[in-house]
Amino acid sequence: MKKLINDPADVVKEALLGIAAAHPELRVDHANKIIYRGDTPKKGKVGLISGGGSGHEPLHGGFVGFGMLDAACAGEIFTSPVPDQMLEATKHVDGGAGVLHIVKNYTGDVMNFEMAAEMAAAETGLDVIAVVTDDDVAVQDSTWTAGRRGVGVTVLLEKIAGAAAEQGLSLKEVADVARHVNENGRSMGMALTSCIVPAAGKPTFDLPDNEMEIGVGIHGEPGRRRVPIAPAKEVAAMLVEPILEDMPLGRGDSIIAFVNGMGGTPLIELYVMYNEVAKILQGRGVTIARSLVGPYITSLEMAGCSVTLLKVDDPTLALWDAPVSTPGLRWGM
Amino acid sequence: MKKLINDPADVVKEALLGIAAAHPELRVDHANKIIYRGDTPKKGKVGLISGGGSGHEPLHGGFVGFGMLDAACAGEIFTSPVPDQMLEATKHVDGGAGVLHIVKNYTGDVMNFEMAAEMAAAETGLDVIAVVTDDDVAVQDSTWTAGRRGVGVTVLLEKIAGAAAEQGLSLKEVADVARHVNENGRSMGMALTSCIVPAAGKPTFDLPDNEMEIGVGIHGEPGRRRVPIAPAKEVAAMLVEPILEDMPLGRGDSIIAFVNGMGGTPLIELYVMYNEVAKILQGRGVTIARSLVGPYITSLEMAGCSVTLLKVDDPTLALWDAPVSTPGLRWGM
Amino acid sequence: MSDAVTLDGLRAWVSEFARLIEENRSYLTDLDSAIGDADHGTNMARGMAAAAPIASDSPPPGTAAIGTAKELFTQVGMKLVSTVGGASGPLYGTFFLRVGAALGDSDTFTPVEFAAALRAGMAGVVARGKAEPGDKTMLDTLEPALDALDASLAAGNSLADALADATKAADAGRDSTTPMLARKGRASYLGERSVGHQDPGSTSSALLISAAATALG
Amino acid sequence: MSDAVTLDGLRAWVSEFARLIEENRSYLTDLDSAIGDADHGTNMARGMAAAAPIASDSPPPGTAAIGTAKELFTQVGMKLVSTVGGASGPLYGTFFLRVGAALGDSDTFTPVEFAAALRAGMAGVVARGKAEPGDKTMLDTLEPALDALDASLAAGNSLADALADATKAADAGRDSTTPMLARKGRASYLGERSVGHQDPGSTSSALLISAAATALG
Ligand SMILES: Nc1ncnc2c1ncn2[C@@H]1O[C@H](COP(=O)(O)OP(=O)(O)O)[C@@H](O)[C@H]1O
Ligand SMILES: Nc1ncnc2c1ncn2[C@@H]1O[C@H](COP(=O)(O)OP(=O)(O)O)[C@@H](O)[C@H]1O
Ligand SMILES: [Mg+2]
Ligand SMILES: [Mg+2]
Ligand SMILES: [Mg+2]
Ligand SMILES: [Mg+2]
Repeated sequence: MKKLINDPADVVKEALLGIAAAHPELRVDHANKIIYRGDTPKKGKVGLISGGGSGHEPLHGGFVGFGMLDAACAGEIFTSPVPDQMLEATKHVDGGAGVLHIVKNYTGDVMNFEMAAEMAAAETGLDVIAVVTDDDVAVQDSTWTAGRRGVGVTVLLEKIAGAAAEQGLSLKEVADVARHVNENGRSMGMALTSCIVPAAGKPTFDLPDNEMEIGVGIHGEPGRRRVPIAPAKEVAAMLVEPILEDMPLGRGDSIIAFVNGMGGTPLIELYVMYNEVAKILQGRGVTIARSLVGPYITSLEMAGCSVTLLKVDDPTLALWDAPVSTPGLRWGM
Repeated sequence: MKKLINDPADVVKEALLGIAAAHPELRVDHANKIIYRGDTPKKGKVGLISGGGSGHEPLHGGFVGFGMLDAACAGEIFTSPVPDQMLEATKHVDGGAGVLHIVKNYTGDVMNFEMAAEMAAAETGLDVIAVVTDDDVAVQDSTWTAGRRGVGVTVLLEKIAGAAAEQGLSLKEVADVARHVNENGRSMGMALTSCIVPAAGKPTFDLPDNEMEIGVGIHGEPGRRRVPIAPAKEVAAMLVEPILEDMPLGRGDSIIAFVNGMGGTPLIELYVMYNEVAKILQGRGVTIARSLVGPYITSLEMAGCSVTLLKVDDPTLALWDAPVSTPGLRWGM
Repeated sequence: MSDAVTLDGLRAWVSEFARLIEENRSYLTDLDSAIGDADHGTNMARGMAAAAPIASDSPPPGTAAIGTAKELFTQVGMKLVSTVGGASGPLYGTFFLRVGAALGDSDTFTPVEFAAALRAGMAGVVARGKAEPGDKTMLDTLEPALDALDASLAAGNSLADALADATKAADAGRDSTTPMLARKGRASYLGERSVGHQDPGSTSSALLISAAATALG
Repeated sequence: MSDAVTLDGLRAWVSEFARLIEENRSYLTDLDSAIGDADHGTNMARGMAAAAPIASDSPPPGTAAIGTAKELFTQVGMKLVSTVGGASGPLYGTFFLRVGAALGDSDTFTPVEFAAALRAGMAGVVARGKAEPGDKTMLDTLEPALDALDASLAAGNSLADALADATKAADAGRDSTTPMLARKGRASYLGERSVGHQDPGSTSSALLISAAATALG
C-alpha cells in the first residue's frame, strides 16, 4: 500500500486536522469529527447537515460553507458516521428553522442517521427531515433490495438545497427542493483500478490490466459487470446510456452534466470523458445548461469516473448559480 | 495502460474539446491549441500568457480567466508548445499594454517561448517580457546545468501576476511582481508511482512497491533519490527541509503554503500531508497566511505530492486575495 | 442451578466476542472486500475494543456502575452504536440494547430467559435493518442459531449443550449465505455477483454465538 | 563529380531521416523514459512525419516551390519548429534552418560545401541551446561526426567514405554519452543518476548522420 498517511487508524483524524489548518473559515470539532461553517448556527436559516464515510473528499466536509452545508460528519473510511455525531451536529446547526439531514442511501448511513433523528426527537424535539439520495442507476431498484446508492447527485443536491436554505426557505420547502433534485438526477460510475482501504492495506478488488468495472459505487464495491477496457467514447456510452434508459432526456430538456473523477484519474482524462458525454447528449438534442468536471465525490485513489445528469428547471438552475463559498465549490463570492 | 482516453495521439485535442464544452466562458482555438479568456484582449490591460506541455491540468488552461491568464498554449503531453502557438496568443491578447510570457524553466519551454518572442518582435514590435519560474529545490542550481525546474510557484505566480495585471499595472510592473513571486517561492515534490505518457504506453519509471522517488518533477522524470516509503510525517520533512535550507523561514515570516497533488493522490491524503507541513512550519514560528491544497499542477496520474512555500508581504497577499474566476481557481466573484 | 446465567458469565461473553473479533479482524475485512467495502473487520474490531473494557473487571472511568444485565448491555450497546458506524454499528448496537432491555434489572437468569433475550435482540436487528432470513445478512446466522437454542433447551438439554447446538446451527447458517443472492446491505448492489461469497456479517454473528458457548456453556 | 550533393540527394536525406526516426520511435522514447520525460521518439516522429512530405516528390499543398536547398530546408526547419515542441523542436528546427541558409539559393553542392553547412547547422544548435560537447546532448554526436567528416574529406576521401567515417564517429559520440553526467536538458535534473544512460537526443542525431550516409554516400 502506497499512501501519504501515517498510521492507517489516524487517517481521518489527521485529515481533519489538515482541513482545520487549511481552512480557518471552518470550525472543526475534532472530538466528534464534525466540520462546521464558521458562522453556524444562522438564526432563522434551515440547518443542513450531511455526512458519511470518509474517503470521498471533498464530499462532504469540503462542501461546508456559505450556500451549502452547515456541518458535515466524518465517519471512518467508507464507514458511515455514528448517530452521536449527527445528533451533536443537528443540535449545533439549528437556528430555529429546523435541520435537514442529507443522507446517501446506504444501509449504514440510513440507519445511523435514523438513530440520530430518533435521539434528536427524544432529546430536543427539534424539527428534522431526512432526504435520502439514491441516484445510482447501476443498482437495481426494488423493494427487495437496499435500493439504489446515493452518489454524484448528492454533490449537486447539497449545493442546490444549500442555496435554497440560504435564501430563507422553510425546512419543508428546502426538503422539497432536495427531493426534487434527487428525483431528477441519475448517475453511473466505472473504475479502472480498485482503491485500497488503509486499514485493509490491499486493493478491495483485483482488476486485471485489461479490464474495468462498470457500475461501481464509491466504496470500492465491485461493479455490476467487468468488461475489457475500452476507449473513452465507449466508456461514455456505457455510463450515459443506462442513465437515459432510466430517465429519458431529449430535445427541450435542460441538464447539469457532471463528470466526476474517482480520485486517481487526472483532470485531462475527465475532460476527454466530458467531451464524449457532451457529444452523446448534444446528439440527442439535450441542452447542457451547466457542467461540473472534477473529483468531487471520490473513492480514495480509485481510477475511474462517474457521470451524473440532473434535469433542471429555471428555479433549480438559479439555485445552482447562487453564490457558494466552500473549499470544494466556490463562485459568486 | 489504463486511461480514459481514445487514441493516445488525440488526448490533447479531445481534452481541449472537453474544456471548451464545459467552460463556455472560455474561447478555445482548436487549430492552435490555445485557450483564451472570453473577453481578451482587454484594452489597456497587460496580457498574460503561459503554456507548456499538457498533462499538468488544471495548469495552465484551467487558470485562464478574470484575474489570471489571458491565454494558455497547450503542448502535446509533457512537450512544450511550439513558437507559433505563443506568437498567435501573444498577438491575440495584446490590449496595447504589452504581453507577459510566464515560462516554466525547462529547456524546451524556454527555447520555444524565446523563438516566439523573437518572432513577435520581428513581426509586430509588440512589447513582450518573459518571466521564467525556477522554484524546484530538488534540482541543483548552477550555471553548468539547465537550472531549476519551474513547478508549483507557477500556479501562485499566475494568480498573483494576473491580479496585478487586472489592477492596471504596467508590463514592467507586472513582470516585477512575477519575478518577486518567483524569487520568494520554493518547491519540492515526490512520487509514490510513475505516470504513463499515453503515447509511450508504459510507466516512465519503475518503482517497487516499497519505494518512492524524492525530488521528482512534473513530467515523470525520476527524482534525485529513491528511498523506502515512509509515513506522511517523514515525507513532509523530506519536502519541507530542503526548501527551508534554501530559503530560511522563521518567526516573522508569512507564507502561502501550497500542498499540491500530482494527479493520482486523493484529497484526503493531501490534507494529511498539509497537516504535517503546517506542523513543521508552525514549529518554526512561520505564519501561514494562506493555504492551497489540491491537484493544481499535476503529472498525469502520478501519485505523489509537492510542497510549495511562498514568502509573502502584504501587497502580494492582497493580490492573492483579489478576485479570480477561472475553472481551476475561483473566489471573490 | 449450575445452568444459571450470571452477570459474570455475560461479561465473559462480551470479552470473548471481542477476542474472537480481533482474532478474525482481517478475515472479516477480506470477506467484506469481496462483496462490500472492506471494512467489516475494522469496524467490529474498533467497536468491540471500545466496548470490551465496559465488561471487564475494571471498567474504564465514565462507565456507570454495572450491577445488572441491563446496565451492562445498555452501555455495551451504546458504545457499539457510537463507535462502529456503518451497517453493523446500529445493528449490533441495537442487538445488545434489546438484550439488555429484555434481561432487565437482574443479575442472574435461567437459560430460557437468556434465550428469550437473544431473540429480543434479534428482533431489534430486524426492526432496525428490515432484513429477512435469506437476504444474506447476520440474520441468516442468528435465526437458525436461536431456533436451535430454543429447541435444544426445550428438549431438556443443558445450557452448554444447547449453546453447542446453537453454535453448530450458527455456523451452518453462516455457510448457507455463500450461495445466497444478497438482497440487503451493500452486497445487494452486486446482484448475481454476490452469489458464491460468504456474508461478513453472518460470519461475525457466528462468532457472537460461539463466544456465548465458550463463556456460558 | 559523382560526389556532388544534389537537391534530390538532400530530399532523400530528409526522407531517410524520417524513416529512421519512425523505425526508432519507441527506442528513442524508451531512452527518454530513463532520464527524461518519455517523449523524444513521439516528438521527433510527429515532426518528421510532418516534414518528410515537404521533401517528397509531391509536396503537400501549401508547400512553397522547392528549387533550392534553402527553399527545402527552410520549410523543413520551420515545420519541425512548429510541430515538434519540447527541446528537440527548436534545436532540430534551427539546425535545418541554418543548413538551408548556409547552402543558399543553389541546388548542387560540393562535399565540402555540404560539410560546412552541417557545421553551420550545429552552430545554430549551440546558439539556441547553449550546450557544449560533454553535456550529454545531441552535440556529443554532432561534433565528432562533423569533425570526422571534415577530416576525411580533407584526407581526399570520397563523400561516401567521409560520410561513413562521420557515421562511425557519430555512433561513437552517441555511445560516449552513456557515462556522461548530464549538464543540459531534462536529464541534468537527475544529477549523478543521469550517468549510465544513453542520451536520446544524441541517438536521434546519430540517425541524422547515418541517414545522410545512406542518402548521399
Ligand atoms: N439490513 C440489514 N439487516 C441485517 N444485517 C445487515 C443489513 N445490512 C447489512 N447487514 C450486515 O452488515 C454487514 C456489513 O457490515 P459492515 O461492513 O460493518 O457495514 P457497511 O456495509 O456499512 O460497510 C453485512 O455483511 C450484513 O451481514
Ligand atoms: N541545451 C541543449 N542543447 C542541445 N541539445 C539539447 C539541449 N537540451 C536538450 N537537448 C537534447 O534534447 C533531447 C531531449 O529532447 P526531447 O525529449 O524531445 O525534449 P524534452 O526534453 O523537452 O522532452 C536530449 O536528449 C538532448 O540530447
Ligand atoms: Mg462501510
Ligand atoms: Mg518533453
Ligand atoms: Mg463494509
Ligand atoms: Mg523528452
